[in-house]
Amino acid sequence: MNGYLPSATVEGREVDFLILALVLVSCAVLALVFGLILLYVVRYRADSGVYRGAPGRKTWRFEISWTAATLAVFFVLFIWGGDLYVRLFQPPADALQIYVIGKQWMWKVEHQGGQREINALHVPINRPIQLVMTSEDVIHDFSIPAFRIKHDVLPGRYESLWFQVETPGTYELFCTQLCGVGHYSMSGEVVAMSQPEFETWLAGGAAPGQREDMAAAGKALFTAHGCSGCHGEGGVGGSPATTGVSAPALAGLLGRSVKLQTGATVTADEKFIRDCLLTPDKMPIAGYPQIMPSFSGQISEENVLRLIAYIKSLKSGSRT
Amino acid sequence: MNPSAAPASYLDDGHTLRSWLFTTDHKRIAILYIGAITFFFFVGGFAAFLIRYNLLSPKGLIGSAETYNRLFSMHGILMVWFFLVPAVPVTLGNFLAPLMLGARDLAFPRLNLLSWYLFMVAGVVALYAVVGGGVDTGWTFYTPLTSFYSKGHVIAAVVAIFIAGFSSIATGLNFIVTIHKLRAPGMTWYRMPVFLWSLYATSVILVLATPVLAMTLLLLAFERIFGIGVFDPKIGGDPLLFQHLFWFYSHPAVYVMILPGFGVISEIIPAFSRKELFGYKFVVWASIAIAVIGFLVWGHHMFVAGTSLFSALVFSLLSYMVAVPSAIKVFNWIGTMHKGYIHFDAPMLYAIGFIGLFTTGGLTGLFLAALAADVHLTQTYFVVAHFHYVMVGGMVSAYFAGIHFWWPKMTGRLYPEMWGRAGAIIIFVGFNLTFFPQFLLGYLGMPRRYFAYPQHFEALNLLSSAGALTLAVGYILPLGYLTWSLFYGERASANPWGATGLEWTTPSPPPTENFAVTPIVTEEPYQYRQAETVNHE
Amino acid sequence: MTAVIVRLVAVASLMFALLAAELAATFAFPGWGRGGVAIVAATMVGVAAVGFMDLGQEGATVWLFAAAAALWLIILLGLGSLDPLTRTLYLTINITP
Amino acid sequence: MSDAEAHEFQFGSAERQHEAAISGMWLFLATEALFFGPIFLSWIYARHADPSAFDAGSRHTALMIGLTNTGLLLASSFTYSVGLACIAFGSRRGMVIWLAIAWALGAAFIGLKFGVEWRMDLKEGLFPGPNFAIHGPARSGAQLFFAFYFFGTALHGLHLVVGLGLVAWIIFQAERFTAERHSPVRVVGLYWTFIDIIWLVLFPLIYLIGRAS
Repeated sequence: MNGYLPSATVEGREVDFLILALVLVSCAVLALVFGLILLYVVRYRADSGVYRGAPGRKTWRFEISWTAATLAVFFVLFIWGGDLYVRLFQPPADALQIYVIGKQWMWKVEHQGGQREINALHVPINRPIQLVMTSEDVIHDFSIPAFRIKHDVLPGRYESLWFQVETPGTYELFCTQLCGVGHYSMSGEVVAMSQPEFETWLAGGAAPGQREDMAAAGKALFTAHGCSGCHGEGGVGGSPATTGVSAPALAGLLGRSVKLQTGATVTADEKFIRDCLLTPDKMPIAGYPQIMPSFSGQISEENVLRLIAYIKSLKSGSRT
Repeated sequence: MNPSAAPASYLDDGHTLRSWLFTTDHKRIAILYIGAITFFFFVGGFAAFLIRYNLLSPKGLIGSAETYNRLFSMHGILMVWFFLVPAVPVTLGNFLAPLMLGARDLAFPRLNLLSWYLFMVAGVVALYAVVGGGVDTGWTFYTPLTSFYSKGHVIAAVVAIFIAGFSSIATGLNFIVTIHKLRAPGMTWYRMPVFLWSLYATSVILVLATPVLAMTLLLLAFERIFGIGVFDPKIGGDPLLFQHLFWFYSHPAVYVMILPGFGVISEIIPAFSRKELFGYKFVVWASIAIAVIGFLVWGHHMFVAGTSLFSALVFSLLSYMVAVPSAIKVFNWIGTMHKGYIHFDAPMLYAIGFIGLFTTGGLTGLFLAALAADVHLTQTYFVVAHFHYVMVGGMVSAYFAGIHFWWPKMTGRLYPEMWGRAGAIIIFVGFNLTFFPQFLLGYLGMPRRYFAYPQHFEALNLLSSAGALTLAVGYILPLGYLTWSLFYGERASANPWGATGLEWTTPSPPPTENFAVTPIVTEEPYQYRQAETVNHE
Repeated sequence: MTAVIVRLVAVASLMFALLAAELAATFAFPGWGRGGVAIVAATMVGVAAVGFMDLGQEGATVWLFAAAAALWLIILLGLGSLDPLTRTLYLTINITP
Repeated sequence: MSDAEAHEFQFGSAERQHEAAISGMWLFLATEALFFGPIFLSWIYARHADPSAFDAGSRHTALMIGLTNTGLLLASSFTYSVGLACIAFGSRRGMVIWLAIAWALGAAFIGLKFGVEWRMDLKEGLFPGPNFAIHGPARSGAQLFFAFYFFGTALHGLHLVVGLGLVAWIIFQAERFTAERHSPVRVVGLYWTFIDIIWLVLFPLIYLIGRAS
């Protein structure tokens, strides 16, 4: 692996291409700077008798031209880097979502099917993968050099990272944000495999029997925490007639636009559900009394993710 | 000159310890500062040496990750706040600003002494924090690691930086008021040497950015002491607010470190090319532009931190803008050498090295301003290499260039020229050997601040550590021969380099009063007469 | 002397009037309150700087310093709040309905 | 030309020293303004995170005390300026009296703020932490508000205490000042009014915005 590090993703190769362009620009400028210095140092050394001519006075022409040239090059680089950056962080809609939690000092990964791994991430190739990441304590950073991608993982919110691997293989995974004594040990590997291999791994790789589908686990939590008491079994929603209180339906919630009492409209994504669970008062839903209690401090980050998985699994449902 | 009529040099104006510790003479305070920052440079350098020693082996050689984290935190804290930020302003700046202006002292001499005492108190507290107790958060103090999880002496370190910050503010304030109010007759703004302009730009940053850092660190300390604060995500606070505030100071602080270096180089290149500085007004306004635009770019430290996409785009564009004035300067220095009469004394060698290393550092900065490239390169050794090229390759080279250039003025002695040249070359070679491999390591993905690392990074790390050894020799060498020259060096004349500038019109070392007669300035700076023979050899 | 005292009394009266306006903006004008408070507060700062600190009588240097403070505060608060104010516009997570 | 004459243009004249002192103070105040910058920015962040809860916290503050304190500081800026006018016209006695009033007003601010208001706040359990008294939906945001409140007011109070020391020093040194030479009185006056200005910004941030709509 020493030497050139090939990129395993399409976007990674684009990043490499940008870096190559930057290297070429740098080399050209360095060649110019060092070339001129060398030339002048030799040609105009104090004891050289070369004719210097009359000193020129009009400097502003030079100044304007090299300032303009620099600006033009910079602008091209800015557009290039900015465009690619926006694409690097805009996941395709059909990405396979995998959940990642960072803590001092390990990465905990949970797949939709409940398969869990530590300091490892198995993904299928040729399919966009989106990581939904959060941290239990300090700021970490999920970095895969071979994919040319990284993003900080912050406590108290979800960050997202996506990639689509082309080449199967095992790639290094690092935490690149100083997170304490064990920072250096918070690394692992990303294993990219073909879709059939990935299916096999999902089915047998991670201690079958012990694992529980994330959504199923979320369903149990939904009952255990009393969510179903208001929102109804299966999250169909509650009304004074059925559950005693008005509560919005959760089935089919994800991706829908939700109107808040403040008049704002938000799209119900993972972050929205998380906020509703932990800080419900920030998200008073239009048409319902704000009586939902906060579950902050009562549910671990992992269980929040399971609840989200469960709510996502409730595809159909009556619209409110 | 009749010796009895000549005013006594500032060095002979009292030989007691008291005469030094209670002096308000800017020149003596500069010497006090040189002693202090040299000490911190070598303590911080020793930490760097241990870091490179540890990284010789992929498993780490110093035994514990905690020690390693403390070492790089110590290296960062000492080098940034106790060497790089003060380096040129408080030493060369303090010594030269009044001399260059034709003034007797700074505007507030007692404030100047106070700033040295604040600096020393801060230094002692910092040493207690990093050596006595240990800080393991890195010099960046990111929350919530620092506020809730770190077990080190964070509060002591924060207090030290807070006090050092007020020392910086006092210094910056002093320079600004001095330059506004104490210019000699005829010294119009456009007759000031570029060094003074750089000092002015630096002081603007010191005065306007440092208080933000001070308050940010207070907020951090509040959060750590009371367990509650505005950065705490548990109550809806935003850890990114800390990063915004921290980089609002720390990015401009990078220009605090490099701008005075630009000033030094702008003095040296014309002096050793025997030629007027090319594009004086452009160089001057580039300094001011850097000081202002430097405040608009801090977000480029946070491209992967979770800020909004929109703000990342804005900060990326602004980051390119700040590179333009730096490019202007580089081209102007080269333009100055064109058709000059170039001499290769040690200050010039350091200055040429500076141009090369700073340009490399600046160009690699473009990689980090290009958003998508930054995603891959940030938080890796690429960043480490980048800022060392600017800070160490650039700034420390400029500092050494300036120390050599004005050494005869400050001490009245000449340093041994051959040793000076050897030192410059060893530092240049050692520096590149140390830090160039780190660009490659960064591209290959090696993260910063790792105590141990995967096997395949070993070869480049070995190379880098070998370079560090060379670099250490290069830094210890000047310490040796400059100290030697204090006692045995040849006596210097008032103007050994044949340079322009008011500081060269007064004897070496200057009298306490600086000038026997207040100078009157009648011409632009850098009026070198071409093909003039110089009497320094 | 009298002229100076009269001027100071006028400035102080203006300040108290502005304070009253600030309270009025808070409690009497729903919908405009926060903006009104901000405008009145900024006016009070300006009046205090000119009326009590004699900014008007100072030379270019002092004006430069005061302007620098204002400009840099605008940079800090403006660029600093750019990020949180635009952060939610870009969803980190896309969901197909 | 003697040495003294040679340096006359820079240090000798009182006017030069006065100019340097005044502009130096203004520059220092620019520094101070930036020093408070992060507090203002943290207000923006904290309120933006959860406006309704933040405002709910704000409504737990004692508006009447805050308002009285604003009046006290405005009055003390005024009396200090009158004192400065007195010395400028040669009345040392007038200066001492008016500065003493300014000092007393400032001290009353400190007494009200920390002796009365803070004590009330602490008794009500408004210091953020596990024992924070506000429960329910606004708990987090209100804690954020009070973290800002205690930090901001403490820092402002500290500046005011320094100001009180400086004013007292001017009063005790009154003998030194004449109509022609009194730059320290002006310099301290600049700082004194500046503390007032900071409060003029903090006051609406703490007491008013949360109550406005």
